[in-house]
Amino acid sequence: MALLNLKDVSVAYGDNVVLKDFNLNIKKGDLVSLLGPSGCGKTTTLRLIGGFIQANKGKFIFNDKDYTKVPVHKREFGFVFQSYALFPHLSVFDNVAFGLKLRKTPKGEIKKRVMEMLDIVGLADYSKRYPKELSGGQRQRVALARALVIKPDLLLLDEPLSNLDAKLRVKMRVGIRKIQKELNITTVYVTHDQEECFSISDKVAVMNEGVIEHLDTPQNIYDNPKTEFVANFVGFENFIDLSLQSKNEDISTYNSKNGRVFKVKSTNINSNKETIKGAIRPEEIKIVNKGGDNKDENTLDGIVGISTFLGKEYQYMVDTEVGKLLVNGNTNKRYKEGEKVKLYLPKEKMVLV
Amino acid sequence: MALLNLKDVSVAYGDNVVLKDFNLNIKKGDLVSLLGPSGCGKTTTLRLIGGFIQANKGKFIFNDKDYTKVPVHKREFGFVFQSYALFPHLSVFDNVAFGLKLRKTPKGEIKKRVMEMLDIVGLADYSKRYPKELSGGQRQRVALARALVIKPDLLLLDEPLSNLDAKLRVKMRVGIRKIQKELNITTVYVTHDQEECFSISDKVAVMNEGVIEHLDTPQNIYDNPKTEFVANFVGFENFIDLSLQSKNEDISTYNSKNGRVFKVKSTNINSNKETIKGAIRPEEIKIVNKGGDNKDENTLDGIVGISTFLGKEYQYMVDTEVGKLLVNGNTNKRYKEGEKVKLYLPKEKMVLV
Amino acid sequence: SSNESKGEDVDKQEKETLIISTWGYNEDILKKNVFEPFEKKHNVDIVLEVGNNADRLNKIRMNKNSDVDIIYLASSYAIQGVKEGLFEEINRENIPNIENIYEIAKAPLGEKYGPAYTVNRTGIIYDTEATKEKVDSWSDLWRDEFKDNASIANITSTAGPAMVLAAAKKADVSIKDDYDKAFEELSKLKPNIVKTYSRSSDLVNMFTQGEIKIGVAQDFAYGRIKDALPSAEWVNPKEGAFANLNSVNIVKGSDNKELAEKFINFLLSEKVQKANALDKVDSPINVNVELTKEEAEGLTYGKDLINSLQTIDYEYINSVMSDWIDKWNREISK
Amino acid sequence: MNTKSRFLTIFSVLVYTFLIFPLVIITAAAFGANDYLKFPPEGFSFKWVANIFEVEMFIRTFKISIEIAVFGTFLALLIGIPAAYILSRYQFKGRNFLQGLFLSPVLIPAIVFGFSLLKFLIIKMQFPVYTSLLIGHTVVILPYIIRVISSSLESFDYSIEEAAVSLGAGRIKTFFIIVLPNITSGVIAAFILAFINSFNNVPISIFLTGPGVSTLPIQMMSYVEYYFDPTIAALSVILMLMTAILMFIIERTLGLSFFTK
Amino acid sequence: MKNKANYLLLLPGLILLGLFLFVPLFSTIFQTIRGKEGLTLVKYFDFFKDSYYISIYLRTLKLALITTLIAVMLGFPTAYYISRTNKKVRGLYIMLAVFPLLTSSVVRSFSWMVILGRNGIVNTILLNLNIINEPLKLLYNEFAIVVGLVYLFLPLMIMSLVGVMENIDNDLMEAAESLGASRLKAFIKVIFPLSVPGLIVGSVLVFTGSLTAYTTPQLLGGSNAKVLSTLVYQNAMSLFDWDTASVLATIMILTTLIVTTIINKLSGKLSGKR
Ligand SMILES: Nc1ncnc2c1ncn2[C@@H]1O[C@H](COP(=O)(O)OP(=O)(O)OP(=O)(O)O)[C@@H](O)[C@H]1O
Ligand SMILES: Nc1ncnc2c1ncn2[C@@H]1O[C@H](COP(=O)(O)OP(=O)(O)OP(=O)(O)O)[C@@H](O)[C@H]1O
Ligand SMILES: [Mg+2]
Ligand SMILES: [Mg+2]
Repeated sequence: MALLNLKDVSVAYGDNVVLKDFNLNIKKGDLVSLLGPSGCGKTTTLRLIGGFIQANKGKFIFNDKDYTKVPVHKREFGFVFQSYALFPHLSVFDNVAFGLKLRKTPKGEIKKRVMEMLDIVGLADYSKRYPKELSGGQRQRVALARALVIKPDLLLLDEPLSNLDAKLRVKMRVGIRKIQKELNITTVYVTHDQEECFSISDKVAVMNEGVIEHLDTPQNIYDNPKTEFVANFVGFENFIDLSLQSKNEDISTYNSKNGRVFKVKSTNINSNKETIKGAIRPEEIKIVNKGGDNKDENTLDGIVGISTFLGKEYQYMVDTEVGKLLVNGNTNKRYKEGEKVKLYLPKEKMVLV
Repeated sequence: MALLNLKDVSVAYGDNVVLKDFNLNIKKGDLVSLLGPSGCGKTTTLRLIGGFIQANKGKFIFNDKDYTKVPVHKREFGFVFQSYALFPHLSVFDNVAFGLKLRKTPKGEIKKRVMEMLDIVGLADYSKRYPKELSGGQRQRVALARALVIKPDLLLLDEPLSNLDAKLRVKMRVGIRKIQKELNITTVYVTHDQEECFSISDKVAVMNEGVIEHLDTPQNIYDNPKTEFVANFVGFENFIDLSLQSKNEDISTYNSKNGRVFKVKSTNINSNKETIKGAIRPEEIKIVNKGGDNKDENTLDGIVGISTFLGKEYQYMVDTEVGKLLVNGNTNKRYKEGEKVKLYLPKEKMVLV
Repeated sequence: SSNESKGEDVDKQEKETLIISTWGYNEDILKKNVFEPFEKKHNVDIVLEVGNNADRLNKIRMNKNSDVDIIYLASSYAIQGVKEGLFEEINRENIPNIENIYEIAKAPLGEKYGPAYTVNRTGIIYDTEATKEKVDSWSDLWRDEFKDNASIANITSTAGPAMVLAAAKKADVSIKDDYDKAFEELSKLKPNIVKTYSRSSDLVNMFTQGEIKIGVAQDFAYGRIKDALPSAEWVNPKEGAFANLNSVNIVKGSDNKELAEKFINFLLSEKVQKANALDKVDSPINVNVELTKEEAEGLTYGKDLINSLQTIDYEYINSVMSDWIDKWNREISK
Repeated sequence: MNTKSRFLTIFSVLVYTFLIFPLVIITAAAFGANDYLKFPPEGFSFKWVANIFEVEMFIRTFKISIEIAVFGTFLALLIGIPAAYILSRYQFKGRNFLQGLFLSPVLIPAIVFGFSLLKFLIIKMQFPVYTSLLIGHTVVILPYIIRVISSSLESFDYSIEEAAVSLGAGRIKTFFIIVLPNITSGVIAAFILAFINSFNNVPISIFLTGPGVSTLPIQMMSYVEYYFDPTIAALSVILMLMTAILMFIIERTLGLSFFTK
Repeated sequence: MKNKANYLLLLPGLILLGLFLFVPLFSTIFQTIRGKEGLTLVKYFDFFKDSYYISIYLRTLKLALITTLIAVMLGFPTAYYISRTNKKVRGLYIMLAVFPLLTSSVVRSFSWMVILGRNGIVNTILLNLNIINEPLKLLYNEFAIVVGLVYLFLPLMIMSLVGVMENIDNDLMEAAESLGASRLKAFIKVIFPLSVPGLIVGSVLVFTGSLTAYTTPQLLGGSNAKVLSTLVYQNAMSLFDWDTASVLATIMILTTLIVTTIINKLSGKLSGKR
């Protein structure tokens, strides 16, 4: 049974409807991420669950009780705000100790738990500072510690790591995940960082304009997104119009407009339309060779355009017969602008939406 | 000649010295990123350049003029704050138009330029809203538009995209880069996102506790970091203690403590110490085969520990003779905990620090 | 009277309380000379209500149950009180000391009401050094030499109406026949007037700060002005200074009437009058009080002086006061 | 600090000179030998200060003034803070009207208000004088409390409040431990304004005083009606001194986190 | 409002005002419109027909407005200065600003006489510096009243503004400056609109205070500087004519109502819509 259950919820700011007949179920102990473009309603969803805004209609069930009208402070949820919302008049220690003090935790234990938590977020030396005297990332970590230390029934995290550098972010997310697992705290997590999202979540919900388009395990979302929006959002940068040729249980065959043949794994077909889009990530396209046989399946010819260095790889804009495609290539060899290349699009890596 | 020049600058908040004898030179038209862990002084550096805080000592030369004492509003610098700092009493339009109005730009042109800029950040429909009525990411984009629209002499961006999702972030950074190039605006960019940092910058400065440890092109920083700190920071997760065996112009030979032989490209040697650390990224280590010949150069034996799904790849913690190493493997095959593997560390990919 | 005031204990049942409404000045001296001896003598508690004439009169006017037993007032206000029937009639037989006071003080409000317990003068004070010629008449106020250098009391203050009377003298008209003339005369005085004051302390201030060279004042202000400005002189104008009589009355509804009469009698007694005179709080009105020249300095003392004073017909003045104030406002002090 | 320009500093110094200089004159007079205000004074003397303690009414009315000001301000805070909070925290119909309503006591010339209260409370309702005085003062100072506090609440970031509530603090608790400490200066400003207004009030007190119940300003007024020696100046100096000491003690013993506890 | 119970928090205040302000006051004001037969506004017409009253009315209004304006101009930068100092010093500054309020209004006015008088400090200095040959007449005119009133009410303005300004984030000022606004411009365009709530409170307090002030105009004004409250006092305290006093008071109330509405509207414009 679901621990948390949002049923046909609608939320509007004035006339501006943000969530419309929104549904979400979360199992006890799960960490569900909300992923979606800026302004799609992630924060709104969290605020709704947290009780800071009221739904116009619909219900919120938590732990089999109707929580729709339960006041915020009775909810025992931990919340990390996108804007931190630290108490400016309290020191870092007191900010974190705030929730514990309210729970009448003994002094000694407060001290112990707060310092433990500050240690986890790497701010043990900063306990006497005031929020104003901290850097952006430090503030964010205080906000995180403040929410975690009370071991809430439900943890609501709104981009809790957005202002941290890569290494620290990894460290923090590992920390969050560990605590979350240990205490079995059900968690709703909003992030815009996909790697973070995929590595930390039990389930990912991809939102678009106030609606969840795809709720699934990270692996499934990553490999096999159900809609074009989701595919695009999780990094399938390249879309090729295809029309069905023949469908098989294992492998199906499609044609591109210019007559190229594409074989695709049938489990990757997520739509029954006749003309469909084949989606593939830049890093899954292989640059095979200059020129070569035009008739090969799952290949395209193209000319290299501008390129960007991404650290691990180069990313090329390749002009092909079916339009511009983004292709990543490793750093062993850098292709020059104008070079002719052949691209190979592996059939397991193409998703049809 | 450098356009911007910080000379032996020191900054302290009370007793807490944040920047110490800090030096930075930036060429006209360059985009330089500041990269570094939370609290290392990135924001402080920007605020110093922006003129919001005064250095205790040192000089700031801009365009051959001493800018140390020039008041903020005479600097003609654009600034995006980590905390947005939008004007709560002004609409989105008026927030963006603020700087133009001060410059007595004609009304018609203000309208044109503001709307153009809002279009670029994808908020053209939001021009009448007030900051309170925007989502986190939307606010951040307004802050960005506000700074860009005045076409400043110098652009100072403090994590301007931290609250945006991956796709939007790419779009925005391409937009920033385009405007920056077109108008040839020298830019200092603070970000914690390495991909973003490497893709957008002409130069990257890696900071550690108020000091720049390495200032170089993204490629060089990425491939050949000069110090252990930088290496670690840009993703060289694995460090192996090595001692010099023989040095050659092309290839040098090192020994690990347990007697394994490692050949390394001599251009990758960044320290002259006898005992040195060999650094390598998880994704550069190849999992060759289970078991195999122990005597191979640049190899290690290990046992697979816990693994994490990262989207593109799995990451394994492998227990080897020289300690635990992080190794990425592709998703074609997933290794199980306890499996024996042989790791290959390519000589071009190892850096000695 | 019952006592609901806070801070005053009513623990001893038999001890009565007398509530006296008075000005709030010289309280320490009055306490020593008047209140405490009386409290002792008659075993009562005296509770004071303080404030200026208008405030206190207004309060007993509006609040018929105000508990106040005795009220001190300047003549003009006392007369209003009489007219509105706010006072008890007194039994003069219970106040034998009335026989020992000067004629003008015996019954300024008529036989039925309270006597005056002190008198003071309204005259002129001027700075002899800054003035070319001696000042000895009300008309001297109009001299050109005092342009922008004179101050007179506001019409609404105690010494105010006297100025209209003085103007009538200057214009040589009888006030009751034609006060318009008096006001015409007054408006000729206007160029000289820096301001009209309503607190005597204000007047003292103007003298000491050099704002004025001449002013119309009540005699009790003179001492202080002289201290600060030794060249200041008091003038009893030859037309006569004006008398102001402060009277005491029993407030209607007082249930301590007898005690109140005893108090009035006590207040008029030679001993109390002398003590107050020596402390320079009130000029003595008891004919038996004898003072040396030094002791009399600054007081309205002596048969001759008191008999030379012009009395003011407040009953008449009160009947035209509202018109006077209006005229005054429009012509003198805009 | 670079947030303050030189112009601003000079300007503020000038304004403070304007505010403080007359007080210097008053202080000088209070300890001067002259029996009128003179600057610079001639000689030095404690006689005016001593004089205050000769006049018993000063002491007695001072106590009453303090009582009324403390109780009145306390009452007004009790009534005003919740109202201010609602008025600035929530948007609802009639909010502007209510805001105007709560401000109305300062719009009314105090003398008329005092007179009306005398007629209504003391004469008609037969309230004791002391109670009436307290009520009158509470009413006139209420606007100071409400307006000053709600204007500082208006620039308060309510997400902080939400954070506290999410950590388990009830609304009321949140108000006391989070909202209040962050508007401390507003509250202090309101308190000071209200207290001083009550303490200094003349026009209302005039009507609402009675036998044995009078306030210090009324007493002072009566005093200056006839006297012009620097006793009142000395009294003012003493009042300032006491305020300074009081604030100093609060600052030292309770610190600025006074309201947090 | 979501929660009806919230309204309860307004109730004590409403009851207090209703019972002890509106009931007594309306019964007083009601007297002014009760004629022999039915209700009449004749007393008000009388006031406005008389050019003498009108001139006093206009003078009173003028003095109050000028005072408010000056208090804003002096109070605003000062309050900003105070609000940007650190918390410890801020207390001291606020305390200093409050001190003038602790002195009796009479003494306060007297000290201004010492400053502005013919032999006063200002004239002495100016004479000694040979800037003037003859003492200026600084006292007993409208100028002196304005000085006295500004002095009296400036602390109120400062206090109201500090309360609001200290909650304005410094980032905003910096953002404005980085966009090219000078300190002054940034102040006008950002701090000012955001301080409007405090400004309204301050202005209303100062305006109503100066409109109804009695002692200061009486002591510092000359014979040609009568104001409305003098008339109220004369009528009430000397003539015991409470009807006329109430008429005047009602006119003052209406005036403050109108002016505060205008202040509200104006500042609403200044601050931009919320
Ligand atoms: N007002 C202040 N008073 C005292 N210390 C401060 C203040 N502001 C910043 N610091 C400290 O100075 C150091 C550098 O801060 P800065 O804001 O420059 O960091 P940063 O590199 O921008 O970090 P982040 O990535 O977390 O934003 C931090 O350790 C911080 O705690
Ligand atoms: N108070 C408000 N009034 C009106 N509209 C609002 C308000 N708050 C948010 N919105 C709008 O509601 C939509 C959803 O906002 P929300 O904050 O939930 O977005 P989000 O998914 O968290 O975005 P981000 O990733 O940028 O933080 C946005 O388009 C935003 O403009
Ligand atoms: Mg959000
Ligand atoms: Mg920062």
